[in-house]
Amino acid sequence: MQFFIEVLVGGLLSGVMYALVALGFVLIYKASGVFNFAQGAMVFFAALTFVGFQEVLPGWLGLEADSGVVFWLAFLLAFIAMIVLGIATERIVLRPLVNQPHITLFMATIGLTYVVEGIAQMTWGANVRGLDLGIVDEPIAWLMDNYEIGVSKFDLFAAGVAASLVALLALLFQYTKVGRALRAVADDHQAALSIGIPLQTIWRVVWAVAGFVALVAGMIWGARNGVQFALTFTALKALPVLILGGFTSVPGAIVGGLIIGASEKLAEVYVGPFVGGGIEGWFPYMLALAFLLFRPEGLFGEKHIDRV
Amino acid sequence: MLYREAGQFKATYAEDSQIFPIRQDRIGFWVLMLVFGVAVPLLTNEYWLKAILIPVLIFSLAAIGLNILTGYAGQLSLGSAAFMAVGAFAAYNFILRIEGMPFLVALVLAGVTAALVGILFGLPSLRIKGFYLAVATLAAQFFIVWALVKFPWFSNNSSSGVVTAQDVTILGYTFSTPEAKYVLTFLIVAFMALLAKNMVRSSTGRAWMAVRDMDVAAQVIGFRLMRTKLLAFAVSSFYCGVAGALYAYTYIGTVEPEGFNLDLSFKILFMIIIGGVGSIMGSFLGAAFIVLLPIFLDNFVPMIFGDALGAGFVSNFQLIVFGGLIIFFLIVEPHGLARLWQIAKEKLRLWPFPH
Amino acid sequence: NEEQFIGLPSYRVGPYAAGGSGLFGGWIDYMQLVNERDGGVNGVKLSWEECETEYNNARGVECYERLKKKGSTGNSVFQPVSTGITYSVLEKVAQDKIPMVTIGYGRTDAADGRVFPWVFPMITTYWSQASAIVNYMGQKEGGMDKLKGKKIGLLYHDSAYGKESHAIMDKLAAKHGFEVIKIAVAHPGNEQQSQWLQIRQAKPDYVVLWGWGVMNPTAIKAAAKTGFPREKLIGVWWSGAEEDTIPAGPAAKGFVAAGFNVAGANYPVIADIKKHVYGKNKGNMEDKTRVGSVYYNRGVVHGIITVEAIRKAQEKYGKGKALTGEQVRWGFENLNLDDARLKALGATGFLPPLKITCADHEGPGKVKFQQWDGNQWKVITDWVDSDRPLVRGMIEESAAAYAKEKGIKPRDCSKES
Amino acid sequence: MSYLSINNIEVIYDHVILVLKGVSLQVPQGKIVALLGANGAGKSTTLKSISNLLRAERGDVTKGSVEFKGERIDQKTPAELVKKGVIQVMEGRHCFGHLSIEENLLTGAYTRSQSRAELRESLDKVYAYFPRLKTRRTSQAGYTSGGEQQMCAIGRALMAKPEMILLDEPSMGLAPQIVEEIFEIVKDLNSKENVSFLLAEQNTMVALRYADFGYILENGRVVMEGEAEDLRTNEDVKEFYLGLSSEGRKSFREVKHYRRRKRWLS
Amino acid sequence: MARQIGDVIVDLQNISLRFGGVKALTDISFNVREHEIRSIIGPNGAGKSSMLNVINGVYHPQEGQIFFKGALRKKMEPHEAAEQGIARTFQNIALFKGMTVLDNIMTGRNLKMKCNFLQHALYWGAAQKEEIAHRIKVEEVIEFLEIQDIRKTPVGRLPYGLQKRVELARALAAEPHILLLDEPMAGMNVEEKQDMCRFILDVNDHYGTTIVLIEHDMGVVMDISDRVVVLDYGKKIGDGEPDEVKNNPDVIKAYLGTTH
Ligand SMILES: Nc1ncnc2c1ncn2[C@@H]1O[C@H](COP(=O)(O)OP(=O)(O)OP(=O)(O)O)[C@@H](O)[C@H]1O
Ligand SMILES: Nc1ncnc2c1ncn2[C@@H]1O[C@H](COP(=O)(O)OP(=O)(O)OP(=O)(O)O)[C@@H](O)[C@H]1O
Ligand SMILES: [Mg+2]
Ligand SMILES: [Mg+2]
Repeated sequence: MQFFIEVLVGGLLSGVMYALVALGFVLIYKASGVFNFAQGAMVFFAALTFVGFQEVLPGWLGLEADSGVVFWLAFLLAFIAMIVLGIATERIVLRPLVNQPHITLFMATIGLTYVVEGIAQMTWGANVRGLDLGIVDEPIAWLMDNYEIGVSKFDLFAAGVAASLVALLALLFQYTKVGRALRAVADDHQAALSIGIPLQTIWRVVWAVAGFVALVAGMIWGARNGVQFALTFTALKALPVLILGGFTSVPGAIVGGLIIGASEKLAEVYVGPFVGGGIEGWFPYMLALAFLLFRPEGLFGEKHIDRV
Repeated sequence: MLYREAGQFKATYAEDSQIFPIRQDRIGFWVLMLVFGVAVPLLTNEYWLKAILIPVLIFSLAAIGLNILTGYAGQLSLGSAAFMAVGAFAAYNFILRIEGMPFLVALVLAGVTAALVGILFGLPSLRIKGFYLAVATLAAQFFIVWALVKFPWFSNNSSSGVVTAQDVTILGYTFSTPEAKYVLTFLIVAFMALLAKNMVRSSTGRAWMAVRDMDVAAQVIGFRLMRTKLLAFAVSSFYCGVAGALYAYTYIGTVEPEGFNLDLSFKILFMIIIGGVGSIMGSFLGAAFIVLLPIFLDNFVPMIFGDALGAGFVSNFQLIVFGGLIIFFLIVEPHGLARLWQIAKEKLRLWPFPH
Repeated sequence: NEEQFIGLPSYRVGPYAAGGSGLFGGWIDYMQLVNERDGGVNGVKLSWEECETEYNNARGVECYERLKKKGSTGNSVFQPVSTGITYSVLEKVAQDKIPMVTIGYGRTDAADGRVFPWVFPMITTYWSQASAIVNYMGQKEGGMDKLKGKKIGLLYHDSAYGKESHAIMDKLAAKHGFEVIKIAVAHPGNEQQSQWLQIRQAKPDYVVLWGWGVMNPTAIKAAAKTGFPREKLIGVWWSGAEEDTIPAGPAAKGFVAAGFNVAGANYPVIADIKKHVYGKNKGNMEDKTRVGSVYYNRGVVHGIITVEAIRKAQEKYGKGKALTGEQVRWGFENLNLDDARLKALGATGFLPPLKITCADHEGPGKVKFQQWDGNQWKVITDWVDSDRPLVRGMIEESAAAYAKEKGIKPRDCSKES
Repeated sequence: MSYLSINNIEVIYDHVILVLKGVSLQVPQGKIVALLGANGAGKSTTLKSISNLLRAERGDVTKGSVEFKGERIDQKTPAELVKKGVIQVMEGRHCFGHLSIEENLLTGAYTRSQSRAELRESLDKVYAYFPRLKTRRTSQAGYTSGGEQQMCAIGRALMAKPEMILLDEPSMGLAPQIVEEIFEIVKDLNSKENVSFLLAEQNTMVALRYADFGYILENGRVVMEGEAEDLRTNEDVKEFYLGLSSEGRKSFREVKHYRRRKRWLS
Repeated sequence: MARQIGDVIVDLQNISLRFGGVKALTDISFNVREHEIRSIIGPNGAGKSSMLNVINGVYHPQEGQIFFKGALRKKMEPHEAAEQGIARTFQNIALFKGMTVLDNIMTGRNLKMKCNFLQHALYWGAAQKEEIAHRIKVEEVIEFLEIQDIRKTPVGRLPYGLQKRVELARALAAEPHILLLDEPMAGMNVEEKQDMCRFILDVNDHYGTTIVLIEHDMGVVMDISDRVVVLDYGKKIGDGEPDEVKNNPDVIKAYLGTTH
């Protein structure tokens, strides 16, 4: 039993980590109806930029490497970098592709993936780095002692961050006119233009926010298993979460994350052994697929309207 | 003034519905066939055959497969590489386990196997649409590769999971030289491309496009969504399957599940987007572009930078240019190279009097 | 002044870049050293060209084809640094008469030189490594017999590469009477919650980490999280570099890994590189602090072996001449780096002494074990031997099967000179 | 100096399809101008080239200029134009399917920074114009009927408090009395709030009744222009656009199988 | 030649259709006779299109029965309706944007084409024969609707009005028994409406096709239809010959308003 609980809790917490990445996708999808494949690369780029600055700043400013100033300055600079990236993307990629079929934009984001990965590794090199947020990744003592259940402090922290981000963004989308405008844009670029919604500004904002989310996700994942190219793979973990929760739903991301996380871990532990394990790669997708058969737009996604 | 169909009247509907209604195109086409079918193998060297032409042909075939599904039937799929894998391993096992299995038969069976798997993973498409489906197809991508790695039977218990393709022998003749392999590939691909073209220009193709453009209307007109979509999945997978088998037998010579990973799926997707969604010719153009671009950059970029910059820089720079060019192409012509070619022709037709 | 061309397929982008940049850096730096310090091999300058493979078979084949005719005598040796590419060109190299050297990867049974004259899976194969790791555990326990009844976890990358470990581990388990608990980690392996919970339940005495890339630091951290002693977590050589421990932070302290080369800059050969190559700032590394890291030194090993084979071949085919691939092949097959030679190279203890023969293309099959002390790798054993008879037996069996399938008639080595 | 003026513009779609071949027209301040013409004449294109929505369709203004209040606007973004008060109601009901009717209307007010009260007020105004919308306010626009969507699109534009509206086929798919209402609304806004209109309309009969001035477009050229009533009395217009012949409106049953050619197109 | 108005071919009884809260249709009964031109009019949102959607199986009413050629019809899917010879056009044009006019119209004949995809792949022989045979039929329709010169243009590029015409052509290509037209003349000027009317009338008496027509132009409706049914808020408020309807006070109040 205790083992089951442990697996479950562990799963739920990893689920939140996935949700963190999925959020970025949701944002951009809501705002442009585009599935931004570059999100994974952005996570990598953001984290790498952050640690990169952490490395160079002390040299430049003659500060202690582990001083808070360096940390926050690096954070700020990384965020700025993400904003720049967002603006550049809007200007160079999105603006010329307004009103194009979604698949075209989707492909463009894959192209963007290569560019971002390239730039990241070109500027900061291919070295693998560690990232320390100062939260130790070890089980909470008394849970361990009293119930033999290992729940990592770090994972709890991550969960907290994710939850608050979700809350924040959910509010943004539901209750501001910008939020409404975003959904309008996603529905029909041209019509949105025609009533004077400034697509360009909107997109810049969204990409900047998505960049911020990527940065947070990147830092947490990076702190977990190092800042390296593999951060881009976090996207693959986020996708099933995304379709299960629904591309267009911020809360969906978190709920989807929890479901995927929990069930994938349970499956790996209780089903895996019978098929030789290693099923985490595809199981979430199959699960999400099963869900979709009943709810083609995910749990909270907007229904696809086709009418004659 | 060369490119004018002026004075070419089509007396019959048969003439009108030819693949190349315009004479110049027809001639051009046959010239191309001759060049690539005869001249190329005679003139080019091993490097070009092995490293460029054969892969271009094979990827074109895969691209056609994906184009049928995504370009014509409108079902975005990110799992094409997996179906290539199915084809490759199927062919390997058919030849391995069935005494005296003729290569071409094995090829067809490989395609059929892929088609069946394709249908299986196509079923969700009846309910799931758009990007949801796209992501769902990743299930196929990961599951199939996992299964091929997981069950040693597929790779005949090879300790490393990599298996070596058997010799290609047709009617006693063994295709061992690059030239022979190239010609074989060329003939197969050309033939299948022709079949594909025929399908998409007849009512099968119209059914696919109808479903793509507006499935409700398609139903109202009397198309059966289920049948149409699944057929698209089957045919598409068949093509990918055969491409996979060729990939193993006339190109790389070995089969390895990880070889057919997500990256490959994306490459094929690129090919059809760059080449032209919903265009058979586009599939070829796209494949050529995507295969040649990195090689070109590989030779070209160091030339401009020399060794001045670190090797890492050069490689990453290539990556950036690759991505950048893809974006660039999408912007200048969302409908791909095939469309550019069309526009060029339209302009040419009007030339020298615009409009 | 002749030039010896070496085609150098490399990967410097994507997930492989981290290791690649180190490995190829070291390799190129060493060849640079030979050119700068000795003016080449007996006056024959080494020249090379990199070709980005992205670790992708298709790109690899393209590189092979592109490079093979380069240089005055064509490409003299092909080292794909990727098992997949190795297989893809396995038959081509024989046709083109270019030796293929695969150090620490590739086709294991190619160690049987009678069946694979053109392929050299040198120093140590995966199977030898596995057996050496078990031997190491034996040492720790104080005798192989002590392994009886022990539980050994095998946490492997769920891919062809990872599964290469199964057959040999099963054989060893049978022989020494321990139990293997195989636990797969799906690529990329940035999530190992469930695996480590399983491990915690099974309570194995040792865990072999047969991982790659991000899977390694993740595993190490997870080990820490579940309180599994790091010094009982034993990595293979693709899990035992700074790239694997640094991201894991403090958690990695005590982690042990096998390697056919060691880390560290305090070897004469590295010192020379610093002096003659970086001194003239002709170094290949963008980040010089990584000179002397595990991957870098592995690259240097690639360099040493390549150069020494050429040197050897020149003894037979004429000093100061640029050689063909076929001639260089002879060099590899008769390569003999004894202690004296290693000393001369300033690489004593840097890699195991090795002797290649017509029949045995592997050589020593030894590894050293290093431990991460929190900042760097510390060598904790001498060269640990593997169970030669057992491994060799498996190799020959598998090679014979291949020969049969392909209708190859194994060479009679007594006739080779 | 006229209020909105288009000077000899040429529009090309997709780099090859020439659609407008030098169209010029003026809209005086506070006037209603009708843009008439057969299908494919280029009405919508003309409007889009004013509101700069062409680019989204890979169309381009290759010659000529568009001026609003004496200032060139052909490089302004649609958003800027809306802020300036020029807004287009696109042909074929482009509503935001996933948003409710009310949300659709609210997005219309995006460019206006209004207080909640003001918003409510303009909302109520629209609802007053289109009671039907009020009853369906909460349902997703995608599921409303064609006409409801048409009203929604128009209402949405009104929310932006524009001073120059480009109406593309407002009457399309609307029930007769709604059509009347729409034009009443147009007249209303025009007279009360001095909003100017350029409306592309097929329902010539009604259009000419409400418009002050009219242009007739054929194959991307202006073939006729004049005061509304002049046009109304023009023989050809009568026959081809009003369906009236000398003996009054002839029944659709009696339409002949051959037709006389328009005399301005030889 | 004079058309014989036959007996009832489609008979809807007490149809009710709801979408969540919205009552699109409430307890509506009406019928369509063979060969007649039957119009449905009513204010926006009255339920006209929904009615068509019920007839050809896009919507499934919660209550009521549909008799087709005298037999009670089970819940059927759109393609089944098509197989029974019901074709239609749509209010918001539903052409296949990516295809040329010709291909769009050819799709109309899909039910009559028998070759399977393998034959299509091989093309020469059966498939080609069939293709051409049907092409000839299609060309007749093209001729008839006078759209020869846009045969090869992608429909996306056509102006609204022509798209409507192509849609009609697609429906006609199926040689339907019953033709459902949802506002075929919206967005057309009088001249074009006249053409459209001519087509409809010709179809109706040459091929004797039964026609159900939704249209907001009273001139057209009153001139060409045999019987008119009037809906309002999903209820039937009038039914009969044009003249009756025209003078029905409810109808005038609810819909016609001041006629012009
Ligand atoms: N996106 C486009 N690409 C190519 N051609 C186009 C495009 N949009 C319109 N056209 C062409 O431009 C011409 C004018 O179209 P437009 O829609 O302006 O006509 P219109 O007068 O509005 O017709 P309607 O009254 O039917 O709306 C048409 O012949 C059409 O074929
Ligand atoms: N799929 C649907 N989901 C929800 N509501 C619907 C749906 N289809 C129609 N409705 C509602 O049913 C009512 C009737 O719609 P319908 O399209 O039949 O009206 P209509 O008579 O065609 O009006 P118009 O003349 O404007 O086209 C409308 O209020 C519409 O909002
Ligand atoms: Mg128009
Ligand atoms: Mg309707």
